[in-house]
Amino acid sequence: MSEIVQSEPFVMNIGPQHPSTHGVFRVKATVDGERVVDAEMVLGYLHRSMEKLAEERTYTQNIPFTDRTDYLSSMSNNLGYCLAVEKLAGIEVPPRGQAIRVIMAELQRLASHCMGAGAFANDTGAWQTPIMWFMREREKILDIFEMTSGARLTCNYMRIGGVAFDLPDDFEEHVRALIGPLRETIADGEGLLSGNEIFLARARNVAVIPQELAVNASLSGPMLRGSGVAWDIRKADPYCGYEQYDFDIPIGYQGDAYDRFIVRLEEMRQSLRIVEQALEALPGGPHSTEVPLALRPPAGEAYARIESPRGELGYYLVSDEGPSPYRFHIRPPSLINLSVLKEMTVGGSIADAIVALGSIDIVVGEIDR
Amino acid sequence: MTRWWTGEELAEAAERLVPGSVARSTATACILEAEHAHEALRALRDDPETNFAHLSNLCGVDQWDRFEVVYHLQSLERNQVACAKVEAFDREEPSVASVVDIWHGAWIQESETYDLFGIRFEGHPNLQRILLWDGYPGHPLRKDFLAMPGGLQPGLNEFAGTAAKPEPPVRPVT
Amino acid sequence: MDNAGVQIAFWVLSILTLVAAGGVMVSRNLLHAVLFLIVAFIGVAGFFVLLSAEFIAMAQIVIYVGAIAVLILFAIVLTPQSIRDNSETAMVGPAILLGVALTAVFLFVIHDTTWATDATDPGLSASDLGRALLSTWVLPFEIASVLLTAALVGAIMLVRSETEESEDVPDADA
Amino acid sequence: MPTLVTDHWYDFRDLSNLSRVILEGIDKVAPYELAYIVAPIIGFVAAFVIFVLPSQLFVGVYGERRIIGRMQARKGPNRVGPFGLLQPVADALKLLQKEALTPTAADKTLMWAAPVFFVAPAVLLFAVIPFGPRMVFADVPAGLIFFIAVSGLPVLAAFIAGWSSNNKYSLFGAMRIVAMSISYEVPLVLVLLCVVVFTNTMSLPGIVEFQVDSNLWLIFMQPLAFVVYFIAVSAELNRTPTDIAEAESEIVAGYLTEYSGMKWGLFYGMDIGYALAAAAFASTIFLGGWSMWGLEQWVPPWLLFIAKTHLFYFVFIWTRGTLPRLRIDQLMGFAWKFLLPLAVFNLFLVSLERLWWNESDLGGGIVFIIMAINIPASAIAVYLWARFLGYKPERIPTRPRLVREAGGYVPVEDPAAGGQ
Repeated sequence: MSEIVQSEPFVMNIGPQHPSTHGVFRVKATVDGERVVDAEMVLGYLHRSMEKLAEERTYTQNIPFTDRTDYLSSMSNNLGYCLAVEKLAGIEVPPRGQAIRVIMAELQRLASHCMGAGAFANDTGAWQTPIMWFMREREKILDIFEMTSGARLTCNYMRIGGVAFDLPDDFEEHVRALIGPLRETIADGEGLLSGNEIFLARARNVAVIPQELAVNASLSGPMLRGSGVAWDIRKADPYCGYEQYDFDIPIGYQGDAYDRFIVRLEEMRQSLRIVEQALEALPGGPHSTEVPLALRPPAGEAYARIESPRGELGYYLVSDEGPSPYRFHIRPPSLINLSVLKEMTVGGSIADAIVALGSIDIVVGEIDR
Repeated sequence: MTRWWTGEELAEAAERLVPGSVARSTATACILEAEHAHEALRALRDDPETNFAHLSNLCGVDQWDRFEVVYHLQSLERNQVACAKVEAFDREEPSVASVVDIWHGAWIQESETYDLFGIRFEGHPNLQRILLWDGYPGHPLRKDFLAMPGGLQPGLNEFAGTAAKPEPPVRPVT
Repeated sequence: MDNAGVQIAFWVLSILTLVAAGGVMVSRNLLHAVLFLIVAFIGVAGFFVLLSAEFIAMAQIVIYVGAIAVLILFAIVLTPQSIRDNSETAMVGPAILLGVALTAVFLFVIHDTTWATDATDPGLSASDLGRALLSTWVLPFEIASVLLTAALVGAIMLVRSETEESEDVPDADA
Repeated sequence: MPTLVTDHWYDFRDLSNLSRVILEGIDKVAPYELAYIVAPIIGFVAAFVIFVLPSQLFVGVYGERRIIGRMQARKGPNRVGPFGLLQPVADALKLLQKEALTPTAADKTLMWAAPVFFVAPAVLLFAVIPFGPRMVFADVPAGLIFFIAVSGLPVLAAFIAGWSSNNKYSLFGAMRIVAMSISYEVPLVLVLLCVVVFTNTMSLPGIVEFQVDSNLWLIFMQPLAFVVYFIAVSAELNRTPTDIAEAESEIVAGYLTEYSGMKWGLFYGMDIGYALAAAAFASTIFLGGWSMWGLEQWVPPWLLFIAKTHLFYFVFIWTRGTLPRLRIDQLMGFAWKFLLPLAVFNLFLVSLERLWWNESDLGGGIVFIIMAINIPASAIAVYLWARFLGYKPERIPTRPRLVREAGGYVPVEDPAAGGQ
């Protein structure tokens, strides 16, 4: 009978200026009433051609660029890039430098997941409350970053061969003061949302990604783990001595938005465990090795990846023995996680599409670079 | 701990699965013959020993005389990573076979590579520029597209009114 | 019509209603026409208040403004062609003819009726209405409700899509 | 019940004395038509000065922001004036001087008219609310129907606003708000019908009198009606968790997307006005209005009434600060499949009880028996109906599985794979 009464699909732009796209990102959604029948994304509003610019700068000069890709987790980006250069040039990092890197990367993961989990709750309509709770804790983490590196958001702290400066004296005290309240905030956020019927109705069985699709679509990070794939580069391919620390990989049940949310919350708990252990066993010694400022790595290529808060963050560098990389490629987890956007949104309503987009936890700086 | 395959190991596996598919291999990567690359990559994904079910990274490299498309393949079950490359020699219209039908996640990275390098991926379902706008002159990550001020800026031709193409600078080719 | 306030209210409401009704006729935009219609409804509700029939006035607003006007608005917005102009049609002539005829009939009726203007309470309270509906007029009342239910079911049948028919109905939070 | 309230004009427990004295004075010196004009002015001024304006500014704007600020671990407005109390004034000044943009493709007349249509009913709504025993501006016999009728009008204004903006988000918001209000009006009116059947009157002062006489508020006699009313009215008013018509994260601001400046300010302010009106209406009907078991003899009844209204409004703020938002199909299903049958059940129950009350000779004490029946009956009805609709609490745990080693797929079906 439905051919008698027909509705007309029309295109609705979600973005580039939209509260839920978390930046200048646009989804051209073709909707039939409230139902999304097609979704096409339009990127590039924030494209700054970082890969091209990096080919004209020395290896060390490129570190600040990496801050500005995923601006919510600059430490992780620094780390990934430095690991790639170290792999290319064969540089060893002293143990203290590695431990500091681990602490910083995990604090950054906490800060980023605070934002990710909070923003996701905001996208489901929990108006500002969870994100404010998490932002409060994130502020403290950013204060620690400021104390250590002098900057809150774009830290530029890692260096090739270690880190830029040693930790300040009262660093440990501040981090320890952070851990307890953060645990409580995570529990509060979980208490407010995880068992909430409305939240379950909104996030459960929405934007489901089956395991096979998750692997086939090159997803990584909480997206992959939410689908029930036990994959964490910190465990699978440990860098910076992650094998010394005791932590678990949280994995979801069926790959819906809710699973990705609880995986993020649990990852925050695991990160806290790692930070505690790393603080406990913080070795002495130098924080960095001496590396020439105009580093000329031997000709060749290197691909190094880390588990950034959003997934597998890879840096592919090609050297021609020059002072600047011949090719500098970032594997952006946000961008590649977006490749299933259509599968996640088509067939659901607009509200579901927003939840799906929020559950990816995109950072547009990283998508467009 | 992840096992990082050397180029030779991957070449051996690829040769075993699809004979004649390997062009040569280096210490880190295995260069596949362009016409067999698609077949070989599919075989590498499906073979239980290689089991490269996860395409970790796909990007292009401009080597002046040729374009390389670099695939970092990853197996989650066997925890191993290998690097395969496919070369395209046509400078004006480089083209390689698309792997979207093998790995769904390749489409967004192939689109990006097409956008920035101008490498056409045959068989890609929806190959279009995703970062730059349609009609953008040139492909910025090519080495003859200069980024720094001082040189000409081909990308800004439409504003400057000069369409002169610069001579490619001489750079060592690895 | 005994004091100044009622007089003023009567004239204001009359002008409002008539102007709004005229607006319905001359407005080219269908949506504007509906909004004028709503104003006319509200004016008529005002007349009911002046006639001390508050319940009828409220019912007029609830039913005509709250339900029927919204329904018309929905129909207009959901029907693709009708957002456009309310264009000239060949029906203009007959419509004018019909309007003139109706006016004539109404004028005749108004002229011919003996208007009782005694001050007794019309007795149109809610309880009286309820009694009337459930005793004297119970059969028409029930028939009307059955008719409305049938219309509801028919409307649902019309817009129901094939995919939803297979779904399990009892699902509160779906 | 003997009343301590006197007829002296200075007895501030009943402000109607004062207005009566004023009106009588006017009547002596002027033609009596003037009293007709002065009386509504007094009513409006009193209602606005005592209730609407302070409530709107200091509870609706300032209080809501402060309370939500507390819930969100931040301070809220605290800069303008003492404790930030002048923030609403500053907001209003800002909105007044802000440019009210009109898109070129918009229907300009309607876009200007929509805020006006939106404001007018909000003023009318307070006319029938009894603030005290004699403090009701218009004692309409059908006050309840008046309230329902007038509170349905802003939906039209919102629809006009959304349609005239010529913006897809606005149109979405407009369609959603109309669909929502049509759906939720049905259970809302049905539960109010329950109230009317039970109290045997449609006038709001009458309903308050009923609650005073029976020494029991209707919320205890009809808890189910109260719950349905709260949910339905928060849906009608676009309050979280049902604020899909202006769902910020989905359709930007719904029908308000293209509005700015004071045009937007009118919508914002009157949204609060409607919420306050609904709260006042709810406290009149369900929370005993100005009565408080004799306390109204000592405390001014209108203060009690305002306190109850603000208490009810606080629940709105509370839900807004804590709950996520539902999807539109979930909300529609909830209205038609859940609330409507429950409202019909409640009507059936209440009608039976009313019949029994009419027949029996138990006197006024019967309301306590009815309360003892209705509270468990409501709980059981809600529980059983939810079960019948196939609802069951979520079985999947709220904590993810934990694995020690990376690599491979952990099957979804296997619950023993991870340890908690």
